[in-house]
Amino acid sequence: MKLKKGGERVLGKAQKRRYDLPLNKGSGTGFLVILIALMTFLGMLALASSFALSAMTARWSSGLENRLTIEIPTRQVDGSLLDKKGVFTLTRDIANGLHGIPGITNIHVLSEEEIGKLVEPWLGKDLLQGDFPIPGIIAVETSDMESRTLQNIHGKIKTVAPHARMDTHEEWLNDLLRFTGALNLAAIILALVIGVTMVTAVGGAVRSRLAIHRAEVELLHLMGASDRYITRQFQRHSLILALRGGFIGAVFGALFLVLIGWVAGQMGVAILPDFRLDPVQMMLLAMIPLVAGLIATVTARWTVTRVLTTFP
Amino acid sequence: MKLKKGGERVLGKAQKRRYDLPLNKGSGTGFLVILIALMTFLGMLALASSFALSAMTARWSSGLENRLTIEIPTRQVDGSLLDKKGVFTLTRDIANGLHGIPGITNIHVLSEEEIGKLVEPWLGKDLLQGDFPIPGIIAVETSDMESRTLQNIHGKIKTVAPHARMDTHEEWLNDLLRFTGALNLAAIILALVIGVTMVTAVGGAVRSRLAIHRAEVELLHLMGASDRYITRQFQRHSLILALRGGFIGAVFGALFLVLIGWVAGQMGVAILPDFRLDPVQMMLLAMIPLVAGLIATVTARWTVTRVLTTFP
Amino acid sequence: MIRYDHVGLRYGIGPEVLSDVTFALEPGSFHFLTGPSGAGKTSLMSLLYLGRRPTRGIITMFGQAIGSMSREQLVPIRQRIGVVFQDFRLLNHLSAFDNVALPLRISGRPEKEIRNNVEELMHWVGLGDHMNALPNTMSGGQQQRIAIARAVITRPRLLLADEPTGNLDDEIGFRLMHLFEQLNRMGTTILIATHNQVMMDSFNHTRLILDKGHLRVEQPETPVALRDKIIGGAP
Amino acid sequence: MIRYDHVGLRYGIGPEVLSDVTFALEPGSFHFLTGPSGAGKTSLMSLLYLGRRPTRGIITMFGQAIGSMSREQLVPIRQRIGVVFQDFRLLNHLSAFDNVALPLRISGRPEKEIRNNVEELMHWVGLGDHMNALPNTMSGGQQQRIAIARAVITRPRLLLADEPTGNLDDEIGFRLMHLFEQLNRMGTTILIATHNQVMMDSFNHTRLILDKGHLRVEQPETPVALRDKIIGGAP
Ligand SMILES: Nc1ncnc2c1ncn2[C@@H]1O[C@H](COP(=O)(O)OP(=O)(O)OP(=O)(O)O)[C@@H](O)[C@H]1O
Ligand SMILES: Nc1ncnc2c1ncn2[C@@H]1O[C@H](COP(=O)(O)OP(=O)(O)OP(=O)(O)O)[C@@H](O)[C@H]1O
Ligand SMILES: [Mg+2]
Ligand SMILES: [Mg+2]
Repeated sequence: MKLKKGGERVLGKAQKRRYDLPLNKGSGTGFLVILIALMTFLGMLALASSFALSAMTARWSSGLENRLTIEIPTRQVDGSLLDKKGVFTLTRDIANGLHGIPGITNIHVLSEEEIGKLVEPWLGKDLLQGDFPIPGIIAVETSDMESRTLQNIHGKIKTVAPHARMDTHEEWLNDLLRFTGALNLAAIILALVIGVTMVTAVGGAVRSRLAIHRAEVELLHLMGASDRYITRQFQRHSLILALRGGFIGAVFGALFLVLIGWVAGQMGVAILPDFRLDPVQMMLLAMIPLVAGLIATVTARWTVTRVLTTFP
Repeated sequence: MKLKKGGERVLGKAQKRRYDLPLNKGSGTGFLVILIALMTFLGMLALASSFALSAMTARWSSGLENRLTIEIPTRQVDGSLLDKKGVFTLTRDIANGLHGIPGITNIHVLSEEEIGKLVEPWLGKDLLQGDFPIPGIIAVETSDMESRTLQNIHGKIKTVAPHARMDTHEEWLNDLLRFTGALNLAAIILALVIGVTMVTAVGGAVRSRLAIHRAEVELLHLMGASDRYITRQFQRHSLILALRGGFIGAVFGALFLVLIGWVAGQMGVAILPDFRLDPVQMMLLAMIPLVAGLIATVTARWTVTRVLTTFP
Repeated sequence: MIRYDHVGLRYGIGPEVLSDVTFALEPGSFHFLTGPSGAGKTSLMSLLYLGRRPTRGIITMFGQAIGSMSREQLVPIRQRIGVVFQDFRLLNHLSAFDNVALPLRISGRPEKEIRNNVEELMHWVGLGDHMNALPNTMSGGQQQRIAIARAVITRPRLLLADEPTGNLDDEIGFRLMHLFEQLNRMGTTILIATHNQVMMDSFNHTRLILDKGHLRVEQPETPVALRDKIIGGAP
Repeated sequence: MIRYDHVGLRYGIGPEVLSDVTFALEPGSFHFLTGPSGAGKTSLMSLLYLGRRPTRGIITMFGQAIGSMSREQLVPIRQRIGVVFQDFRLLNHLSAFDNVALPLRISGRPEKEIRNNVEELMHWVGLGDHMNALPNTMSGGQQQRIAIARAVITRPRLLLADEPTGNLDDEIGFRLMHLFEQLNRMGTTILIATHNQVMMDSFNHTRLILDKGHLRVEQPETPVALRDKIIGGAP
């Protein structure tokens, strides 16, 4: 019987049967799709930005975190100037002294060329080719930034060269972390707003559909349709709309992200050098429409169930 | 008669009369308000960002545009080193030579302290306290960046000190302008998206209201109501909703902007030092809800008029 | 006043629901329209109240051929017609009072005149104490009476009523028929579609009989006296 | 089967629309419910089809007191009741066929059985060639017949019909009354609200008469023979 010509009609009927309520008719649905698409789009951008942000934070702070710099100026505490050799010796002594301290993972004494590169943009590369002394710089990496380690280092420096300075980049790092923290907070707020908007939108849409079709819902109810029977229709309808909107939003979002990457590449402006979404992040992004679908389903179910309890 | 007790009822009637169609009933309206609020909110943020962006661009480029730097290295073309005095004399000579060139509006020879400040973050402030020479730097402002002016300057420099260098910041400036240009484009695209979304939303809402109340609209039509009579109701309704949504969005947008400013201030992170919206910009921002209202009214009118022509 | 010449109507690509309908309603006349269910009575009504345009034929209303008229030109003609729809078509968000007042408001009458007229008429149809009720809190018969009140409130020059007494008991039904007769005496042309044989037998008016889209005219079969015989002295 | 004990109903803070209504419908009985417009017939019906709960009194249906039952518990009871609403309440987006099939689908019958039953019944009410029409493209009488078909398709144990022949001519009206009688003979308890005196006179059933919210029971006034006298030999 299934293979008879009637099979098609039965299928047609079965499909119709899903909507005893005219949910799929009328122009009220376009909206919800657009709205959910919009929210998904925003959600994707927000999530991608927050990924990029954390990549940026990691990159920046990995350049600073657990790192400190020791500078040995040419002018000593008593006001006398060290010569080139004096600076070199003192620097080497400090570096050697640091070797015994626990928690230090790497010690690098910057060569004259390296220091020259650092100042080149400001003073031109000719500055350091003369005979005069320049300060010594030691870059130190540690396994942590606990105060004991720092104190050990500081103590060692002071015994060898009381006028040397230690810079932990703390201030700059704190500023950076505070800033990215704020941006992350903004992303979270945005995500919340998006979620709330979706719930409001779906809830409102379901509620308005229920209001519009109250007579029909009441009729089904009077004919002996159970709450589940009625709820299911709204649920499925909302799910479909949300998935559709989510899909559209996701496609646009993905296109937009690719476009941004391309434009940035074209401009040669390295907004985020070498930033690429990894597969896990891509999966998370791709899940946004599914989350939208879930939110829609749950909201629809909850709203309808609540309204149905007002029925006799 | 106006002052009779009946006056109130007449007013009540008059108010009801505005809505022969149940536009103000039902839960379909909440949405549109939220959506328009959202769009207004986004619109305000986008516009404010674009104001901030142009302020930033102006500030940055005003630090670079029409400015150039002349650097006099210590090592001369023949490989010999100038002493402190030699650099000073040469720098002063070049500065004096520039005075006669048309198009130059300001010449400033950086003092040793100023140069020291420039390099301090990299080399420590002790570097320049010795006796050894440092390069000379002259900051020049011009009324334009035409090639004739630049060539004149370049020519003058070369006659006095063939090894001196001229830096017009052009590359950096171009990068910056390209970047802000892209951001501005993004803001324009966002504004377009917002506008289109609003039109879609209002158009869709009106269309769905028309679909829902088609029977009622048809009835009014059959009773001899003119198109204007019917259109007016939708128009007024949409205008009110849009203004409501726009107002809500604007309030939240303003709060958000103030909040951002406050948070930035608290964090001490000078995202945009000294950026303040001027009154004109505030007025433009405040006009966004009005634009929303206008868009809503026009869209409603157009949609209803189009649908009405399908009536007999 | 109304003249139909070989008028035909089909819905979409369906068969002709009305074919070759030709008749005239003189000013101040009173007709019944009858025929079996699905014969096309409501369809003919919808042509008469300009809710639809015919697929063929010529219609003249109030001396004007309406075939070539624009939508805006039809507005004043529509305002001269009162209609009682078979399914009432009340506005559910407006009170009974506002429903009845609607046609007056559309034609822009002053609020005071509206109030007096509407209140009087609502008392007349027995709904004086239901002024502020919403239609869907009223009984079927009450709704039908509001629909009738709304149709006659403007003293239209043409009154079309589709099964106006289907939900009413005989007493109120006859009361409303007398309202129609009274309007008719004041000059309103009246056409009432009905299945109610008793009603038709009781009032001595020409009948338009529709059957499968064809119209024929029939003079009343029974004398007025028949009414009393059957009803036993109703009003 | 149905028993009402001192049942009262008021809408909101309004007056009692039904007061002290006491009656019983025996299984397989056939009653008319009549009374003037606004008497409370539709309200009583709405209590019977569980569309509303009474403000006082005890209602027993199918042997169960429904006062204390939850919404879910009412579902199977509702499925045993067929209702013809005064205003039809068809689903405008579903075809005539799907409207009639709806109660069967709600109770989860197989699609093949649905098709056969619905098609047969639709032919019976004279709408065999309107299966796929949408309700709002049908005449008032056709819609009423769909509403009736939908109410009887499940062979309910209780059939409630509110003015089921208001939009029908006498021929089809009687045809449908015979359908009701046939159902009744197969065991369905039937209650029909109507203003149609001729109809009530033609069928010999007990009448429940509502007036201003009070109910009284009256045995048929006229013998069956009266039908033929008035209608002149209808089916
Ligand atoms: N909008 C429509 N689209 C398509 N067909 C329609 C439409 N309206 C009516 N019909 C069809 O036209 C025919 C006549 O319908 P109409 O409503 O005019 O009958 P009627 O004489 O008023 O019947 P009743 O006495 O039952 O009200 C019917 O067969 C109906 O199905
Ligand atoms: N939902 C409601 N809310 C408030 N009042 C109502 C509601 N439904 C009905 N009424 C009132 O209850 C009374 C009885 O109405 P009901 O519909 O039961 O009368 P009916 O006997 O069916 O009349 P008809 O023969 O005209 O259909 C009426 O006065 C009506 O105004
Ligand atoms: Mg009809
Ligand atoms: Mg009723």
